[in-house]
Amino acid sequence: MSKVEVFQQQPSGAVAAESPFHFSRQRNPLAPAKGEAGVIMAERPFLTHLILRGTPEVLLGGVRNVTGLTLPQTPCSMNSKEDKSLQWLAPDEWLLILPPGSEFSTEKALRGELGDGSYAIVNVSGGQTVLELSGPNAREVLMKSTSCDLHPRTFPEGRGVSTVFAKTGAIIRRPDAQRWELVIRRSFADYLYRWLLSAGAEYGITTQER
Amino acid sequence: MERYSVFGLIKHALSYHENWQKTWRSPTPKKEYDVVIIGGGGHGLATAYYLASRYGVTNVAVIEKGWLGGGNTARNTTIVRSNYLWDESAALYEHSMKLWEGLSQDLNYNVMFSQRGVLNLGHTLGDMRDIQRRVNANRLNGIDGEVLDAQQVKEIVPIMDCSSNTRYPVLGASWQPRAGVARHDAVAWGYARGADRLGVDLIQQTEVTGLNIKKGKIVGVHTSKGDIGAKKVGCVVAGNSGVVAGMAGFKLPIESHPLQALVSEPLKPILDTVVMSNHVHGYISQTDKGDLVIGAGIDAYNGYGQRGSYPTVEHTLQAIVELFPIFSRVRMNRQWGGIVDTTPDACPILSATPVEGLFFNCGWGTGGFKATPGSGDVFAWTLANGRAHPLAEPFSIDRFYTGSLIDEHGAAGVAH
Amino acid sequence: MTQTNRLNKGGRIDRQRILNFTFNGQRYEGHAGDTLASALLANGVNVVNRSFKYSRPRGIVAAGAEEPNAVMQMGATEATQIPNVRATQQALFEGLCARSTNPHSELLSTLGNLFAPLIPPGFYYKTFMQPASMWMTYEKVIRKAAGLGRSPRESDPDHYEHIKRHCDVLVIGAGAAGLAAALAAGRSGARVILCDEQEEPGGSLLDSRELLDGRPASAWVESVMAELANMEEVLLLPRTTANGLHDHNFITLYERRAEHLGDLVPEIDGRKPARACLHHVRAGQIVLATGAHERPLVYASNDLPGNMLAGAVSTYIRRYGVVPGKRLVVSTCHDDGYRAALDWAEAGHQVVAIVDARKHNDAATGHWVRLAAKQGLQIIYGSAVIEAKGKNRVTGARVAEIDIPEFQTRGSVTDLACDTIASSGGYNPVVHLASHTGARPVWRDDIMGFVPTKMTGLIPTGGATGIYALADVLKSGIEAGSEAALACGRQSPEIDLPEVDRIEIAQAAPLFQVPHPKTTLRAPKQFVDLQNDVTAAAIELATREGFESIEHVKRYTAMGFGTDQGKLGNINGMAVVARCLKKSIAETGTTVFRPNYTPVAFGAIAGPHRRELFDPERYTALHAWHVDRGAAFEDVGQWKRPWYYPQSTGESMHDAVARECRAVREKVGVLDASTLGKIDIQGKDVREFLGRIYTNKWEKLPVGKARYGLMCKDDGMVMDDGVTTCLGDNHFLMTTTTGGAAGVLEWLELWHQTEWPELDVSFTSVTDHWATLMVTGPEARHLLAEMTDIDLDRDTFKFMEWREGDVAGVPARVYRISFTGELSYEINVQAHYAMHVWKKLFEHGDKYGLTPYGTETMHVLRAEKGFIIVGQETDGSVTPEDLGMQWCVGYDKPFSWIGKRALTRPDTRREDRKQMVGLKPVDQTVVLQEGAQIVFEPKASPIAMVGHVTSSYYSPTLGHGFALAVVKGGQKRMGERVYLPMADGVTQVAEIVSPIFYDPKGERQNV
Amino acid sequence: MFYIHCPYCNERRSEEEFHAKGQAHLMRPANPEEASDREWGDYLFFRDNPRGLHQEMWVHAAGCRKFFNILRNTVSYEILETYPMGEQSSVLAEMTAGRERGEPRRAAGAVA
Repeated sequence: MSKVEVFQQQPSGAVAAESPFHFSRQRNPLAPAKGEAGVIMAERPFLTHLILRGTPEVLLGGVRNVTGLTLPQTPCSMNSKEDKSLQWLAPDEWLLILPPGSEFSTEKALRGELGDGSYAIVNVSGGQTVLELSGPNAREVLMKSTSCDLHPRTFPEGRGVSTVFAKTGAIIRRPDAQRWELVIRRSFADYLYRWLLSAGAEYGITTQER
Repeated sequence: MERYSVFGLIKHALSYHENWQKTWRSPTPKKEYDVVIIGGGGHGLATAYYLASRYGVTNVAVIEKGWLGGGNTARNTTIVRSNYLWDESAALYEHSMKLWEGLSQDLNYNVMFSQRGVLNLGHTLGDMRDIQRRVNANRLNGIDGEVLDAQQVKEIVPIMDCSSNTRYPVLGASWQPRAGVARHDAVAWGYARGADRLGVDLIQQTEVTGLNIKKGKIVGVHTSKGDIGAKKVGCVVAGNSGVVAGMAGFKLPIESHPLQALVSEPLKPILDTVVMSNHVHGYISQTDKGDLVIGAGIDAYNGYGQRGSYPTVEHTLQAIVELFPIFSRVRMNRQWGGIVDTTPDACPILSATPVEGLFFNCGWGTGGFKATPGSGDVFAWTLANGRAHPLAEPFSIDRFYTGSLIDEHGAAGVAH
Repeated sequence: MTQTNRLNKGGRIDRQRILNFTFNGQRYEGHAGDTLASALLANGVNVVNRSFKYSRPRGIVAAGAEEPNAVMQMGATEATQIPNVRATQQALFEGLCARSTNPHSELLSTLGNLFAPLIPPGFYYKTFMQPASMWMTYEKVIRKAAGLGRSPRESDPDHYEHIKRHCDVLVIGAGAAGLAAALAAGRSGARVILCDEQEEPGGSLLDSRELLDGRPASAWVESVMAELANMEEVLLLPRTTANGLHDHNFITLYERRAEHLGDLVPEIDGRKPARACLHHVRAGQIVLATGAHERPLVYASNDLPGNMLAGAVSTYIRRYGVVPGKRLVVSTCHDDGYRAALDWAEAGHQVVAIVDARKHNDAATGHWVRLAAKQGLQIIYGSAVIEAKGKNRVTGARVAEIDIPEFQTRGSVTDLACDTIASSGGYNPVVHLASHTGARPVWRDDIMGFVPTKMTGLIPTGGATGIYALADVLKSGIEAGSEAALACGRQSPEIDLPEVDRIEIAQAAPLFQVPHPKTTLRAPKQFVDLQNDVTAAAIELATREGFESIEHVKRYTAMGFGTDQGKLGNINGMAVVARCLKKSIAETGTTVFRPNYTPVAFGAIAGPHRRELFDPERYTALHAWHVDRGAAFEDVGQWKRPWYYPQSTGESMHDAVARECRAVREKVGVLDASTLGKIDIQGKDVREFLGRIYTNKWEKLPVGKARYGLMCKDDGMVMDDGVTTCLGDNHFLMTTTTGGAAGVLEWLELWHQTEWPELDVSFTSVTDHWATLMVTGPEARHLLAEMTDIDLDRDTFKFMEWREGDVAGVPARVYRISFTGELSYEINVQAHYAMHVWKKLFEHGDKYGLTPYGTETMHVLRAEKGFIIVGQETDGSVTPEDLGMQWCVGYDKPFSWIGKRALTRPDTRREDRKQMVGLKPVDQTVVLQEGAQIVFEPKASPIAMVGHVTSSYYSPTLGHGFALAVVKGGQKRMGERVYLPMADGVTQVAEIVSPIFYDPKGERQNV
Repeated sequence: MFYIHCPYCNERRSEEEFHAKGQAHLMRPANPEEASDREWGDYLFFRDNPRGLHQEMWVHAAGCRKFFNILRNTVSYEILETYPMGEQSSVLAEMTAGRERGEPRRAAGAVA
């Protein structure tokens, strides 16, 4: 048996999957905002989320070979390419987000590259989701929720931080000038959904299904 | 010294209040005292008063670096109750409660002890189990109390939201009818006046700068106004205990943390009892002047700044508004912080020390004000007899080595 | 015209817009731009309140935050009541409905005067003691008399926002200094926030007599505001008070978004804005441009309506077009007091006299003094108003020559007929914010005021530092703004100051309490703190009684404890103390101000975190199903867990739990156990790490197996438990209690990061990733077999093992572990697919009688097996040995694991420690109360408690009640009887038994 | 509310992201079995509690989850330095060196 159990957790057949916001959308469907919406929310469900642990020395090459992404070593930064991103979470921890369904193959490939070194890879795809915020008031809604400074001077594109968000935690990322991303834990999704509806009410808030 | 009464007041009114005596003298320190008490807060003054009034030791000085009652006595939320869980602490706080009950008359000074009852709310099944356990223990220890369900709580405090609409609905409460609130400053002043009347020297604006220890025995204190001899020394300096212990060369299992409180603007009577909730972190009562007095949780870091962090206050007011939605438009007037000496088991230290004749009374955490009379009496007995009062025995420093802690975190008023 | 005191022209009000309002039930009119106070004065309303202690009539004194008297109850409906609204800071709106918090009454006023001598400061400490039993009655009466406004009795219909902001420079106050500072900082490109508490920016410039660049100062205000509004990085916050400064330049700004619109927030464009927003600001630099408050003089009967601050008189005339009387006497000791007289005269009303405490020679050089003299106003030098005359309004001023150093009057007293006395004793810089973090302001004799001490990141400027001449104020503002910007790495360009005439100012005289021919104790009341009815005599009396520290005086007299927090009176009070103790004011000391600067609604501080947003609700992936099924929920930490599932027929909890229990024991049940904490642990040293952190051994746990573990703190007390599984040699999955998950993860990190960084381990929470479906009961295998490709044969897939395979088409890890004592399979799937698997279970499970069960049933079933719940059987004072779990303690492990050493301390070695046992009630129908105290000797007195019931249930399986308990030395007392004296007087009897009530050999889980 | 520089994230964040974890540089006795009850009690319960400079451990709980050390004044609440686990305070070292050179003590408060 392998020293680390890598496990294909995705069903091969057709199985109904429910994203973390499934319940919230059903219970509390969002009416289109009156007039121009100040904030647009869109979940990007079922993405692959892998946590990488280890030193940069151990991880750098293998990660690049498998994902094509460079391991960011500047704190609170991320590197992204198309629909892949790799974010610094701690000096020995990164979050790798990839298109849906690639967790098993990626982890296997990474372990193949990295061999028997000191590192860890953990699939957390079922436990978190990405929520995208855009619109002219997206930043205001975030400012109601976090004590991090989100001004473009201090929160440029390519930055991502783990922080307190409302009364729980979240990762806030700025992949480009137009969008913000929140990485949210599944069990807090409904609370945060309701929180964002409340925070966005004064600007008009709507969702966009992808 | 004259007795206070309504007749005295009329007499003084007729002479334009020109003839009131000093509430206490400003004596010059003597060379030596039988007992020197370091710290002129409520506990120190109570100790001096009981030494003189109950145990016949009148050659006593209280040395205070600032003004009498200027520490936590002046900065607490004035709650008095005795519904502690463990036998040892329940006995100590109930001893205190009994002294509270006759205190105004004993001191001839109205400390405005208002036995309006205290509710400790439960919001989860676990809370309710703990409440049952504590109230059962209280009852068998002779302390009044009962367990109420949400409906009974609502009858006592109709303005509280006891519905199931809240995030953590009120499931019930413990209710101690004899508990209540008192006028904090008056307690210090009443004890000071009483002790002064019995001959105790209250020496203000004088800082103890060192301890005079000879061959392991205390013989006096060094102060900013010169040396003072002492056969015994009692140290009652909440917020500074570690500093004085340092002078004696030992450490205490105490960390000093900010504990914040706030008051609203004065309102007409609206809340007639004390309501406390450990689960949502807040407690509230209304003063006779009309202010809602609200206590917050302890800040997690050490701090002597008499202030804490803003989120602590914010969370507390969220809890208050959650319990009392009608207070949303009431406004917060002022906030402040006390310095609480916390011990690992949320129980005080009433103890002899490695130095003969030197005794410590400290570590009261959030329980200090309510314990003032009991702490003073027990500590006075301890100083008079040179050994721990039976009620003080379980509270020695030794318990942190033997492991016989008395864990009162659940009942200490603030979960932390 | 009803507004008898309104001038025909002038002021910044909108005369075209008439606003109706009521005060004490009477209808009045005012204008847009009025405050409630200016509108009341315009309508000639003298008495706005009665004082709370002496019941004296009170009128409006000030025009801003320092107002002590005009404190109103506002609100047209019950839910929209607002207590203690300061009329000087409340914008008038259509339909405003206000009342006195304590309405004036002639009778009370007469009684108040009659009894006043009997209620000196501290009278309540000296009385109401006999008989002791009466205090609660006395107290009721005292409480009724006290208090200001009243709380609403209905919930607030409005909501409040929070927003967190960062800036380089926060400028507090948009008066002359603040505007200049904001301009300098803004032009540097720095991120600037400028807040101002008033309805419009400009501060004293709005009613200044001086010209800037030859134009009215308000024109300069408009041009600066226009420029600032156009700067991208500048945020302007009007109607926003900086109410609290906290450590590290964190400051809260209270923005009143709708208080000027109504007592209920109106809908605007279909959206209901927040009533207020609290901005949580982290500022690089703070420019404190808060200006100064005028200080009144303390003289006899200075509380009669008609006694006002001189500056307030000017403000009402120039800003609101209101002259609050006909005939004015000014009493002052410095030049600025003259401005009220000049404004009054220009409004066409009579100035009876200006009484200046300074001698002619000392005062005459002053610009305003000369102007007043030139205009022929009568000036009485070397004198002061020593007493006001009148009943419900000033009718005259008594004037006498005074000797300030000797504190006495000289010569005869002159009576001047007037209806208004404007007094000014100088200014108090508004230093409040600068002392919120503990710094003490410093007294300066030259300006007769306290100024802020130097603090990192805080730059006081203008009036807040005692600079009052307009040209100097502007200059200091620019300097402060540039300095602040520079500290944030930004250079301000040169800024041209507006041109302003430099005017001559004569030195002020140090006058606080005005001497009276009678002694302070015998003179008519000279008020220091109007709101709290604190007089100079009260302060003198306090010092005579030995209350010498300023803190003692404040507390004994209640000075400064009102809603104005002593803005008006504290300095005068200190001056009285200083005089009584023959000290200087500097020696008397100051008191530290605390937040808030002005009061803030609880709702605004609480913000949007209310009701369902008060605290997060955590849901599992199956939550929707539980809701649809009608589950009752239990709060476990932040989680909402199904407690039990009543059937739709109104089934009681007792019946539901009994049904669920029977289903598990007889057929099969399923529990959503997803809330258990789950931590993925990888690394070469996991086994070593687990061995140190758990009490038991881990070095030999083979891959494919699971083991129960107990965690202690280093004091030897149990802190958490759970099953940990070996997934691979370097890969484990730890489970924790639901409530302990976050704490355990931090605990593991703590030990790894601080004590054992050399160990190769890393921890990742996968609590939310895995959904956990616990299928348990005799039919569990049959049910699961229908849905999985895993070989469930009892000999291939044994108890305490795990397997991987498909369940209902979803890859799953299945663990054979049991918390019920029955045959159990814990199915773990990625949470996205949990609902699918759960529903499939019920499709297949119907025929087996599959029943969902909640936490209550879980508790009953585990207790029947004697399994502990951490936090229920333990309370932080229980060791593994106390729990009888020596089987779970590795005494001979090489590493001294966390908690081991503490177990050999004297107290933890005691044989009579409270130990966990089972209790069987002698009366089989009884279910003992959880929390019941246990005694050996029920008749003893005092009664000695020896333990308590930790868990107690009715067991439908056993057919009787049973309990777990801790009892002193209990493990050696099997079979003995204990007693539980209950509140209803009944003493229950129970027998100490083994805590394992059901299937003691563990055969059922092993089938 | 404190503004704390996390030495790992290398930037300042608001206090709410952190948990205070008590005295820094606490060492668990290497051989607990050989420690006396007194030594073990000291290790468990007795902490520095200075009025002035205090070395504390905090964890960036909502951020990178790393523990680190802070040198903070418990009266003014000024944070003089934050530094990673395993390192020593350079500010204290400098102050000690300064004292040895005979320089006056820093006004910030007594060193514990």
